[in-house]
Amino acid sequence: MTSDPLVIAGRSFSSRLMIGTGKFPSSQSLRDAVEASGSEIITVALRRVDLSKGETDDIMSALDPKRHLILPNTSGARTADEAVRLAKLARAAGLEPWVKLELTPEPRYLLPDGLETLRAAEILVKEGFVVLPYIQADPILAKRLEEVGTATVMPLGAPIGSNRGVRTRDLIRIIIEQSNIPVVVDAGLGAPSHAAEAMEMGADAVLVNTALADAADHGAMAKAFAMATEAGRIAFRAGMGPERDAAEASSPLTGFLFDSK
Amino acid sequence: MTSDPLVIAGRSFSSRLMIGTGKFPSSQSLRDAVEASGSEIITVALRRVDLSKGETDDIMSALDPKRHLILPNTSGARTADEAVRLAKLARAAGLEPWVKLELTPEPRYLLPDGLETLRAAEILVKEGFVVLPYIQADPILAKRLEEVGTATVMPLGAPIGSNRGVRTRDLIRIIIEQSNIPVVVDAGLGAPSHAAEAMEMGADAVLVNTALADAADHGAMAKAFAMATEAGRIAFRAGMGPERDAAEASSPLTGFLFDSK
Amino acid sequence: MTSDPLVIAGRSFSSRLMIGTGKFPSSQSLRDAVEASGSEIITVALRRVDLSKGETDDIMSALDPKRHLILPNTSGARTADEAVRLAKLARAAGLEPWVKLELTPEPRYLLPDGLETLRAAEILVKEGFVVLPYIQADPILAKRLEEVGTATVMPLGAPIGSNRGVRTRDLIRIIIEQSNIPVVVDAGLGAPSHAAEAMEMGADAVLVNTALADAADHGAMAKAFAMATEAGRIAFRAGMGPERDAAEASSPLTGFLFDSK
Amino acid sequence: MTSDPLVIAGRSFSSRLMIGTGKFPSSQSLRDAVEASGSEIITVALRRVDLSKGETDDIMSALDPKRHLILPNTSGARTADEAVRLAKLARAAGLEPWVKLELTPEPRYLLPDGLETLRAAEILVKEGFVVLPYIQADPILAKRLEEVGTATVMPLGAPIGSNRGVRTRDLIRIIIEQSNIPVVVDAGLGAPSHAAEAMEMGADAVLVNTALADAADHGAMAKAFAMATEAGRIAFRAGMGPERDAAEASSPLTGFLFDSK
Amino acid sequence: MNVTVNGEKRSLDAGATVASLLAELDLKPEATVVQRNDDVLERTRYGEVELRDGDVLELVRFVGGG
Amino acid sequence: MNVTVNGEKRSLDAGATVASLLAELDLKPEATVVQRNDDVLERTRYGEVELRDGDVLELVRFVGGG
Amino acid sequence: MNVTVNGEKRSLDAGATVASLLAELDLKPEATVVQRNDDVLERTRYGEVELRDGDVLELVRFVGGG
Amino acid sequence: MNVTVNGEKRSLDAGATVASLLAELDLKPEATVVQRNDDVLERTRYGEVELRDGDVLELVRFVGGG
Repeated sequence: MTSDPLVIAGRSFSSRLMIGTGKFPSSQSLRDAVEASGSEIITVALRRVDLSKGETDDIMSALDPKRHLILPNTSGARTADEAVRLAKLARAAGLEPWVKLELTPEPRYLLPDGLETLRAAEILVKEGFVVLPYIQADPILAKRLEEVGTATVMPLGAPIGSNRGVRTRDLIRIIIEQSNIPVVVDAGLGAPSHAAEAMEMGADAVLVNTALADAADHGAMAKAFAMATEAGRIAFRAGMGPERDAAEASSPLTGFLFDSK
Repeated sequence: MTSDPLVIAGRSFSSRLMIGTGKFPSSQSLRDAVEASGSEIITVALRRVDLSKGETDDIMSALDPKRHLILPNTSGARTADEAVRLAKLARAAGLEPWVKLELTPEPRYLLPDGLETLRAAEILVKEGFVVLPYIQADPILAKRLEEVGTATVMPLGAPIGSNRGVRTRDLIRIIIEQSNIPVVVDAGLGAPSHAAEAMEMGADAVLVNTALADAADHGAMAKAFAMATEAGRIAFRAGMGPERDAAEASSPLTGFLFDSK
Repeated sequence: MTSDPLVIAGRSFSSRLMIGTGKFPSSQSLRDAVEASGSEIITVALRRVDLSKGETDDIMSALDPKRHLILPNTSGARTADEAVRLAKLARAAGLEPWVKLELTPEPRYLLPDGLETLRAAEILVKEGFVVLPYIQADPILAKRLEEVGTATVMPLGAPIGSNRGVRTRDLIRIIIEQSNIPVVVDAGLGAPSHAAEAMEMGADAVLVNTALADAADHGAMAKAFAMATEAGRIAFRAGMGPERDAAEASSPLTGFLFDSK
Repeated sequence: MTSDPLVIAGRSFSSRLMIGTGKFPSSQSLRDAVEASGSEIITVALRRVDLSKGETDDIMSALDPKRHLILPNTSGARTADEAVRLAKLARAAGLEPWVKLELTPEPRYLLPDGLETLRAAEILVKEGFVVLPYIQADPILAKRLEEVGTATVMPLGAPIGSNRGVRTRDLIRIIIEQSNIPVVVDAGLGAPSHAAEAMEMGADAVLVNTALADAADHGAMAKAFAMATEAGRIAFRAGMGPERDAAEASSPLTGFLFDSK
Repeated sequence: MNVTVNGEKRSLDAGATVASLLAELDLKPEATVVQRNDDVLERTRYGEVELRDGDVLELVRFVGGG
Repeated sequence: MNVTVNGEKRSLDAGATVASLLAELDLKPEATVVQRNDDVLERTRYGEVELRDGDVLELVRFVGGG
Repeated sequence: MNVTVNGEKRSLDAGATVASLLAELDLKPEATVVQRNDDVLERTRYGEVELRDGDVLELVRFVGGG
Repeated sequence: MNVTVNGEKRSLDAGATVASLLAELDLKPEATVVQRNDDVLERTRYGEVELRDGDVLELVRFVGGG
């Protein structure tokens, strides 16, 4: 698919599957997923060191800055101000000035706060960040973010980790129709068929994490999502047929034997 | 996936995507689809020559008996007797004794007639045919067919050519749970995500035709279905996570910055 | 709705909600449901007396033959022969020659066996019974039953007691379109909205049991189903609007204030 | 249902169906719908008189301030400021200080702008209005509005006039779970079954307009919605059974005849 | 004499009737359907009908069902 | 004198009142809301209120809406 | 002589073979299946098989189907 | 001297550096981001930077996240 790159903020990527690195049972299982996914954009979070634990696995050892754009998220932030500070800390720590803007004040469903997200996006764009905001499937908000200069919008299909699929399809469809920046469907994609559906609808990319971490075989599941994401993209470009109410014969309805004239 | 072959009647296939050859605009577009699909089981129909037309394209020229199991269907048959005669004619014409048993008396929705299908299946099995019956998603009928010795059951996802997807999922799930023979989801699959969903549910294979013929780029769509079918199978074997009502954080819910102790 | 009676086998009913009498925690709760439902067709089953228990509640005491057509089902029958014997026994016991033909060989999903059902229907029709067969949502079978003279067809929305709603809607729609006898959606209706949906699609009636027995307040739930069933029927006759992809303003899009010309 | 009133801003209503008055073909058809609906809260819009037309039907003649709370909407407003001016104009014109806050900057899908809506809500609440805001199904925004003191939230099921039903059910469910003020499902409800579903989920009320105006028989459709809305409410309070994966027999699974011991 | 009732063997005194059997089993005649050797008996005749050795009886009733 | 009515310029005779304007426009006073230079007028005063040169009027009414 | 081909009556010269019939109809032998009075003929014998008066022939081929 | 590390008070010997603190806490310098009084320190300078009484330090690292 190199003939059909994903372009974000002027940068080209051949993979349209982004993955998150949370909840993997081991560094090895994460490495397997990263490898099999072929992903080029991989998210990480920033957290305080737990002083009681001392040294632990270093997530970064599973990633290769040459092949992977390491995309820090602002998870944990409850306000625009906190999100901005996290983004700056990640940049200061040596990452590129890209950020997945994630502002989820409420812990049960972890739904993003549109107002704070918009506020933070304005600040971060001015500060020179490439901003990829995680949002609810709100077409009006998506437009506002595009206007303030975010690089993408990342509407959710369903709550984070719910594996429920593209439940917001009616609204995602509208966002895709109206957007001039890449639309990345994030959160809730629990099966390769969900990723394929999002791409068939015309999404530019998808982001998956929980479905990979949930799998018994992490590498295999990552491969499956990579294939399904590409399949959905190819189908979108190949031009899909319409849904029909009645049947349409796939075998000819004429020339039957046993008819005498 | 050669480590995970599809086995029908003792014969192994590495592809789990079967395709039909109807409604393609040209021999070339069919050749492109056959090639890109990687399919090893390909259906054809039998029809009277149209004497008024004289010579026309020969469908068989697009197929290679060495690489493809050419599976004749009994489309056009309205009774068990007609279906049996068509199967025998196909065999006499030099094809292997395999048949996609298709008995659709009603032209608007082309739904299969369970009674006639069961009757024909009993006869054909006795005659030594490998029988792959196209059926509605009826778990009781599926069991009956298994008992009379069909090689698979092929329940429909939606009416032929409707592109509506796996609308019968509740019943397909039961058929898969109860079946001891391969379950091939046939008819109605209009998008790669539909094929992936069927495979994720545990179907052994899928059959697609209209969605390929409908595409603007036939080869690309065939490739997309091949990838999605394999992706769905890999995901099924890799062990998928459960659907959840609430969110499950993909980033840690501890170690937030800005908290003082 | 007396201006719009349900007519089965030449007999008119003003209620389009049929109810079953199974699984109620007490005779009183059943009486409440019967009363509140306003149903005129009420199903019962035939079972051997449990000699170890001696006398128990008599279900019939909750029913009034003057107001209710008591409709015996053939539950428990696994073959056409057993179903016929049960129907005759019920008639001999003094009920009218009406029977809900129910043939469910498999206990996990209790799906009806189309072949045995058709066979039993032919016999019972010849014997002068008014036959209401419980079937899977198979339009071809529905036609066959109509041809042998059943008074209705009763396709399922989902497995008995599953409360899943009209999962078979694509096929129910076809059955309704093609049927010349009343279509009664039976089984799986777990909420008033499910009953309303079936009626809006053009079903002639619905049958509900588990959803009533499951309720905390049986009488209230029966009333709710009665209202929703009638609401769905009224809407079907009142002519519903089409589903639209985009919005259609309900307030005028002209005459806005603040515009100067 | 007078034992179960809908209470908004301390005022009780016995009907949980609100209706809009747009797009009716005649005053009479509107009168029929108003009458049959039994609604006590009825929305209207404010528009400039069309000077070229002169006198036209007066919508108010179909309404009775004694029986109906006439609820002006702010349709046409594109900013918080315009919405506030419309609300004040309606109040100055003699209506009670209640307003359906509706801010839809984009004409194709008419989706509400959350930011402007929140801004306008804060102002109107301070000005002493009872504010009923029309919003997308955004649980975070719903909480923000509750915090600024709106009397309800009115999340959409689908775009205005689309008749698509409760497509946002996953999010509506969350809003209902988290809300301390009445939740009114507004927009997109095209069938009585849609209204019933919303009420079964625990919504406090629904608002319908297009589905009534679309009907061939406006009065009958209004009656159908009224019945379905009440049915859904009754079912919600009566305690509904769970959805089940397998069947649960409604007839006993013991005491079958034909078994010998 | 010996009869079969709902699949169970049972011995009864000579002269037993359907009515006496139901009474012995503590069953209401008006709620019980009796099939004897494939014939369904009329309720009004339960008192008269004497059972014979080898009779096969099905005592059946209507119960709640969907 | 000149006034603006619903965004349109319009010239009226001196002494014109809201009531006379509505009559000229064939509009029912009881169904019409009149805003004059940001003040909404009470319906009872339509007869008294004389219009002045440069007045900006919005004549508004309630219509069907959802 | 007269034969029936795909349901149509047709008269042929004496001595006509399957091969000559196919040629006359401009049909490729290798793509055409021939059933004659319920027997399917082997392709290799098309040249030898002489048709007889009253023969009922079905000329069939494989076409695209799902 | 006393410093605050990740919200916890802590007393260190005079002359302690970031590097010595990390060593004491058994943390890899290359995996740890250090913010001191709102400035993020360059990793290369961990050895030189001496801590001062009252310093507020955030020791942060990248972890798995979605």
